[in-house]
Amino acid sequence: MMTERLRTHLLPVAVMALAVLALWYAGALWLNAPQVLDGFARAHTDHWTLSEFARQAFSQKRPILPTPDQIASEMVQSLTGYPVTHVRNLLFHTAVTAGSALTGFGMGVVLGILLAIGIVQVKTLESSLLPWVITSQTIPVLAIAPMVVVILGNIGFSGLLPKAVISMYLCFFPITIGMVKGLRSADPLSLDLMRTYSANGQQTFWLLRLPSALPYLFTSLKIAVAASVVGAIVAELPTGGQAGLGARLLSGSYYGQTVQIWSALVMSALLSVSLVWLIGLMERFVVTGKRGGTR
Amino acid sequence: MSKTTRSEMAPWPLVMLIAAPLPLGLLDGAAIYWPQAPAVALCYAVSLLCLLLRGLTRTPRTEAALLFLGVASACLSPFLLLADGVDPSSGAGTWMYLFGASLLLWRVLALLAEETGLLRWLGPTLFGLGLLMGWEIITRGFAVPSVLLPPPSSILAAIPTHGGELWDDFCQTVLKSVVRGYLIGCGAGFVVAVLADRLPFLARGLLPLGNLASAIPVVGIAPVMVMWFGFDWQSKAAVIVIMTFFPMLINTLAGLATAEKIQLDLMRSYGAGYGKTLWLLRLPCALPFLFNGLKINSTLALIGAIVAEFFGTPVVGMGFRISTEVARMNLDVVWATITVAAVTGSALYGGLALAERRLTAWHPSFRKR
Amino acid sequence: ADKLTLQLKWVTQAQFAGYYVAQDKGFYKDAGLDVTIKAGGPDINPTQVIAAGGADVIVDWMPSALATREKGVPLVNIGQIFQKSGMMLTCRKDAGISSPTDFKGHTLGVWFAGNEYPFLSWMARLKYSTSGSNPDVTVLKQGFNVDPLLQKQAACISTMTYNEYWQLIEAGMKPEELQVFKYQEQGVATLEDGLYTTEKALADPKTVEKLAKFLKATAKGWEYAAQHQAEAVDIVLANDSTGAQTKEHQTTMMGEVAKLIEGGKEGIGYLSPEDFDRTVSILMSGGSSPVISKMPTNAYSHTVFDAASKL
Amino acid sequence: MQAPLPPVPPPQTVPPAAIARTIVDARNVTLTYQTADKPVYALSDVSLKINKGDFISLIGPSGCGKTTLMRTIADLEQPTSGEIIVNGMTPEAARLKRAYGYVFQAPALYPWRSVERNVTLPLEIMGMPAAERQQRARDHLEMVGLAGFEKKFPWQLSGGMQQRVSIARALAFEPDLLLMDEPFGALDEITRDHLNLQLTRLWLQTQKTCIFVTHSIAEAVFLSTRIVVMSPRPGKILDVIDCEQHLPRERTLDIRETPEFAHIAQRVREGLMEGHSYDD
Amino acid sequence: MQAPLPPVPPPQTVPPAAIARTIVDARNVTLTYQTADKPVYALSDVSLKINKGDFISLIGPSGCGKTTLMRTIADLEQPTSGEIIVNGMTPEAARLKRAYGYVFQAPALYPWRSVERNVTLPLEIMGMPAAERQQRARDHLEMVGLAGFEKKFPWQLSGGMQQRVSIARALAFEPDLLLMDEPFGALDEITRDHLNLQLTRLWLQTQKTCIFVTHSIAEAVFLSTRIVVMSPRPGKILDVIDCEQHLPRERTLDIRETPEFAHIAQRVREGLMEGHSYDD
Ligand SMILES: Nc1ncnc2c1ncn2[C@@H]1O[C@H](COP(=O)(O)OP(=O)(O)OP(=O)(O)O)[C@@H](O)[C@H]1O
Ligand SMILES: Nc1ncnc2c1ncn2[C@@H]1O[C@H](COP(=O)(O)OP(=O)(O)OP(=O)(O)O)[C@@H](O)[C@H]1O
Ligand SMILES: Cc1ncc(C[n+]2csc(CCO)c2C)c(N)n1
Ligand SMILES: [Mg+2]
Ligand SMILES: [Mg+2]
Repeated sequence: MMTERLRTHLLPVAVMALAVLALWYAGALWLNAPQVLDGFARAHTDHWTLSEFARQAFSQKRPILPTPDQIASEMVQSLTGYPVTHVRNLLFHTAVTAGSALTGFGMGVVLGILLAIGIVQVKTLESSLLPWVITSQTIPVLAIAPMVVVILGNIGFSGLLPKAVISMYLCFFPITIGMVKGLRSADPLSLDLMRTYSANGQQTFWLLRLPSALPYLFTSLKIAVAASVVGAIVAELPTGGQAGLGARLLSGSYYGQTVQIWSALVMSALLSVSLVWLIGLMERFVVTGKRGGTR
Repeated sequence: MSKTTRSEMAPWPLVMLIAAPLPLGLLDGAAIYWPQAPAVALCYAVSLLCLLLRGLTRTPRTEAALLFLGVASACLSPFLLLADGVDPSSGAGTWMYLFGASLLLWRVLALLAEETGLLRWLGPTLFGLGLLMGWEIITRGFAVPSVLLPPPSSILAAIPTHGGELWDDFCQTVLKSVVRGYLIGCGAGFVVAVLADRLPFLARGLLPLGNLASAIPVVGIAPVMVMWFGFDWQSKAAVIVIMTFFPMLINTLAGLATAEKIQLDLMRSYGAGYGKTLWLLRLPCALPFLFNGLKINSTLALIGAIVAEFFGTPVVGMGFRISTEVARMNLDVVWATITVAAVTGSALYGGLALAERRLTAWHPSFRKR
Repeated sequence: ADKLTLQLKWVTQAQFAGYYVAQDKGFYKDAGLDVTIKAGGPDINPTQVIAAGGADVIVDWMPSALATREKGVPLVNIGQIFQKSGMMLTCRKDAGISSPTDFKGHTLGVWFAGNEYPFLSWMARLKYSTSGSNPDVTVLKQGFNVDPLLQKQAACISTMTYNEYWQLIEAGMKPEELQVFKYQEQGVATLEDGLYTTEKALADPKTVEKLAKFLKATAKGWEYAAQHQAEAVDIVLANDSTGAQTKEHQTTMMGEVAKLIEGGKEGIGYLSPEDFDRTVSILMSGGSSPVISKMPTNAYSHTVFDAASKL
Repeated sequence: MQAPLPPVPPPQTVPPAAIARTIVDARNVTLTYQTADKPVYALSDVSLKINKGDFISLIGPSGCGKTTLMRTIADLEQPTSGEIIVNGMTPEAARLKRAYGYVFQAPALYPWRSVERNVTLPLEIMGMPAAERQQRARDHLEMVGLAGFEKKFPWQLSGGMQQRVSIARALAFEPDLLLMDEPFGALDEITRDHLNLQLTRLWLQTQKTCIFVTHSIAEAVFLSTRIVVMSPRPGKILDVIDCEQHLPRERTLDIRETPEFAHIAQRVREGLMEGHSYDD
Repeated sequence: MQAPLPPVPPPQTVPPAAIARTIVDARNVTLTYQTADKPVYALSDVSLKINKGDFISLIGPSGCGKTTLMRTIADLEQPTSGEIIVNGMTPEAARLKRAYGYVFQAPALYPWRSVERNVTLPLEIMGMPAAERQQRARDHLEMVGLAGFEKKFPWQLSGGMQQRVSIARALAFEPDLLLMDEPFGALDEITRDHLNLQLTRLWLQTQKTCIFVTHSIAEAVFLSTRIVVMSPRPGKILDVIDCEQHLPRERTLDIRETPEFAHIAQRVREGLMEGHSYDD
């Protein structure tokens, strides 16, 4: 049983991970080559060996593509070198970002689902609001994020809330769209059944529409939770002076510390993947008995 | 067809009656009342008259038109006040009047919700106009500095005066970066999802890594992509590819899983191979999900391109325009660019929604409301 | 204590050492002020913050402040911290550039956000076209870092004497490989970090008094920072909540910034009218759509500086 | 094998049922479905009165409009013209009063609910306490021969079992008006006989009104007080056959062997034939 | 009303059919479904040989495993133990050779395809040219009485019509082995008789092999060469009744009136009763 799982799940991951690592090192060699050669040229080193070249390419101070071991050692150093609450510990920044992302996600889920319900249940909202919900998403966040931060800052909200609001702005949309679709996907015959019971809107919603919308909802939630992390990071850029993975990305970018950028990137990817995974876990827990269908 | 019994109107718009005794605003430090502003009083009378005459209308359309007149004259009043040099920001009467008018607008929208054909678009248009009016009234009424938020009228004025720039930006960002990035990104997400669905080994190995890679936020990728692919559209397209990949992947995978067991059994009983089953059964089943992904991506792609342009561009592009004009305090140009982005994005989305309606007319979500 | 909020133009770094030192050393407190320092960032526009009422005083560059003033937010300079411009164009010698006449046909990285006007008026003076289908020099909107030069995507990039230039050095370039053109020396320098507030605030004598105390304490902070650079760097690092700044880089930055605050005829914080006029004329001459179209009036005031001198 | 049919006994003048209350009154109901190519005329000028305690069977060729008629009565479709009155009110009002229990032609079970929770669904909606509804569900599942399958999910059941769950669900609801659309179509004869008996018992006990669609003539005759024979597109009522005149209200399986039974069956068959155009 | 059954004629020794080729050979097939609470024993030690040209009916109480047996033959379920050989190969190989035409108990139509395109689906998969498959679809739709409904979508059809589309789809495919799971369950008697006749004709003409599930004893006797009676959980074969011994291969509707017919029907009914536990 256990070895079976190992074979079917871990082996492929391991094989693919190895392949990706190999590609990565090759890529690092390739992308960093011009810099290395430039370095050799400027140092007038005419005779260099291939191993010397590789060693250099894999240990550039400002690599175009840092190697995984460079990133790993930077991360280990940051994670173990300082207490968790220290500003130089990456986990501290991850927690800051996760905090605003999750708050925003929570708000986004509530807003997204409420909007979807409104759109599905109230005809006026459907025809007049939906197009504007869509339009709202075509406004680039990065452009309005600073204004949101400034305006909310002046009303007296600073710190977590402006960031959460931007997260929410990004993640309510996939939820609304997915839920609208999902809530309308209930089987017409099942809807008729509810009608014959003269179930009220709420009962139809909880007993039929919501269960049939769940596959759509969870697909959207996975996208939304990833978007909420993006939102939190975007929101940390204008307030670049403060904490969070976005601030790390920004300052890394500003000071050309590629390795720092990449470790923040890896950390944010890990953060969203684990959040997506959590949603998947919830999905498995919530969506039961939905496999066969009729025969 | 429909049982057109018009639902009764809730009495809420009548809150505008409360406005009558309240002041309209301040002029030279003194409160202004209705008799001192005859033009506004006339608007008010028109609004009330529309409410009164509503009972005489026969069809929802005529009622909507009549009530809209009432809303329109309410919207006119703050501008009349401003033209007379009155500061309406502290005039409770003005705001109460406008509040009643917005409730009235809601009624108009409800009446228009049943429309079909081209008139279907009247509702959302009025809703949008209402939002813009509110924005105009608030920015002008409260004298919000234009470096914070310009009123829509000045944004509108900026569009023709900066038409050339806006068009160049559109070409650079949309035609070069977005189109290519979107096609490649959605295509790749789709193909990888199908492959992953086909080859479980690949799926189990690649999906976690794929998820990891595509979970990297745009703002983080953009500088890296600029580093790798240079300043021109290539780096923007790369950002879009990465951004759109994940939603497409997830949606395609979810869509491919929706075929019912009995439908799959049917295919099996025909000895239909993988390709046939995919083409004839699983893809049609997945279409609603595919469109879901395509629609979400259509908005993401535009955002991605604009965000990526914040991190270095040639001196053209919508992201470039927004970031530089913000710093130059030309907020009207910024919002004009945002408007172009919004119109483009909505058009893209609308096109996809139309295609969806055509291709998945069988889906319960379109079949029955 | 009187409350006062200061909005910086950029992230916490030695560029703003004076304010952090004044805060940490208690100079503000001693002056009876309770000062909040808000760090900035690439997309925080201090003028927006002050227009929305989120700050009492901002640190900004004069081109941006004047542009905002023309847009209807009446900002007034109440003190000029940086007397000299730190902006320069840094080029690779191996791209074949040793004087401004070599720019032709090359790609030049420029910061936009109002910083491009001095550049454009410089190019206009050199009679180079920067736009059109076949420009003499290709302009690139450069991001926040020096990669375009390191990766040879541009022949020259904009740098600050106190910051990006040293990033190039830290990245392994040698000073002899680089050719720099300081705006100050090219005669296109505009005024940088200065303190701005609104006309409305200045109309109130009480506020003027408060601002005077602030200016005085700030000047003291800068003076202290210039004299105790190592300590100032530590204070800056302690205030950096990103944990990304390095001591090495901040130490160099502190040294360079200290050079920029020198030279005020009447002491730190004095805006000399000649510098102001020069900045205005550069801004009004550059390019096809200049930042400011009208001669600004009352855009600076010595009231606060004078009041501070009398404290 | 059957003996030649005995002549039909002349209709006896039955004393009018003690103030028969009309439950369903359909008047000139016409229903046309609009489709992309051409309209489908599903019901044409259908008039029908159903009294309290009636057991009406609808029988007719496939696609003749039986389901459509039932759906119209249950306020799931709106007639194009004509009107229906249920219990003295509109179908909508009756529906809002929870007057209907509908067994659809397809089981329409919710795949995310276990068998038992599918049966308790309408009871939950009614707001019945948990313990009571569970008891009711178990009783009714037992009645349709599904004791022991409470915890299974619909896709783990055979076709006939799914259909029986759907029947149990409608019966557990105890509605005034029971609408059943081919409930026993997927069942073997023995189970079907068993459920037929159960149904007549229940119907006699509770004095409910039933409208029942079936394709089995024998079943129709056995169960009904009246049989409505319909003709195909546009669906019309061809014949209404009164069974109570000839058969007792309380019935056992062996009345199927009586000549009266065979006679009625023959009349139904003839009506059905009329509506068909097959020449074999 | 039926005359007392005549004694069963003693089984005559029939000359072995000219080298009867075995098409399906099920040997000791057992199938257990694993479910969350407890396993369901669906088939227990089922052995059955079906020859080319046979028409086998499966009959048995609801939930006894008929569908499961058919699905196992069609390689849609794997037996827990035992084996099945189809046409000398595994069910999988036979399936890949497109040997099966399966009419499921539910119609299983694709909602995004019109009626006609649902019928052409298997033909498309076979790679038949467009004109030919359209012709075939029209012919078969006509046969099941659905001419004129080609352009409609499945949800615009009545239950019985959907079922007929599904039958047309399987017949149009012209498979070697036709598996039909209660195909006529949702049809009225007249349509059913008509389709029964059509089916026997087709079967005689094409010499196909059919496996057929039905709940109608009469239908089973009328159509089959052999009737397999099954008992409920765990599904076992109770009895295999050879009809060809007593009835001619070519049949018309009136053989239903013969004593042989009634005799076989009675034997099937007895077998069915045995499997049941109802006491009414
Ligand atoms: N939603 C619909 N749209 C268009 N036509 C429809 C729709 N529903 C039913 N019809 C048509 O209405 C007619 C009557 O259908 P109905 O379902 O009432 O038949 P039925 O008598 O129940 O048949 P069966 O015994 O086969 O279930 C059919 O011809 C069918 O094609
Ligand atoms: N997927 C499944 N999981 C668990 N149990 C199942 C599954 N499919 C069928 N069963 C069980 O197997 C038994 C036989 O089912 P099957 O569908 O073969 O019956 P059937 O003879 O076709 O009945 P019917 O005449 O009602 O269609 C039933 O008791 C059913 O509950
Ligand atoms: C949007 C924007 N990007 C870059 C600069 C360039 N710049 C000049 S000074 C300074 C801070 C300290 O080095 C920075 C970043 C700017 N002003 N605005
Ligand atoms: Mg029907
Ligand atoms: Mg079955």
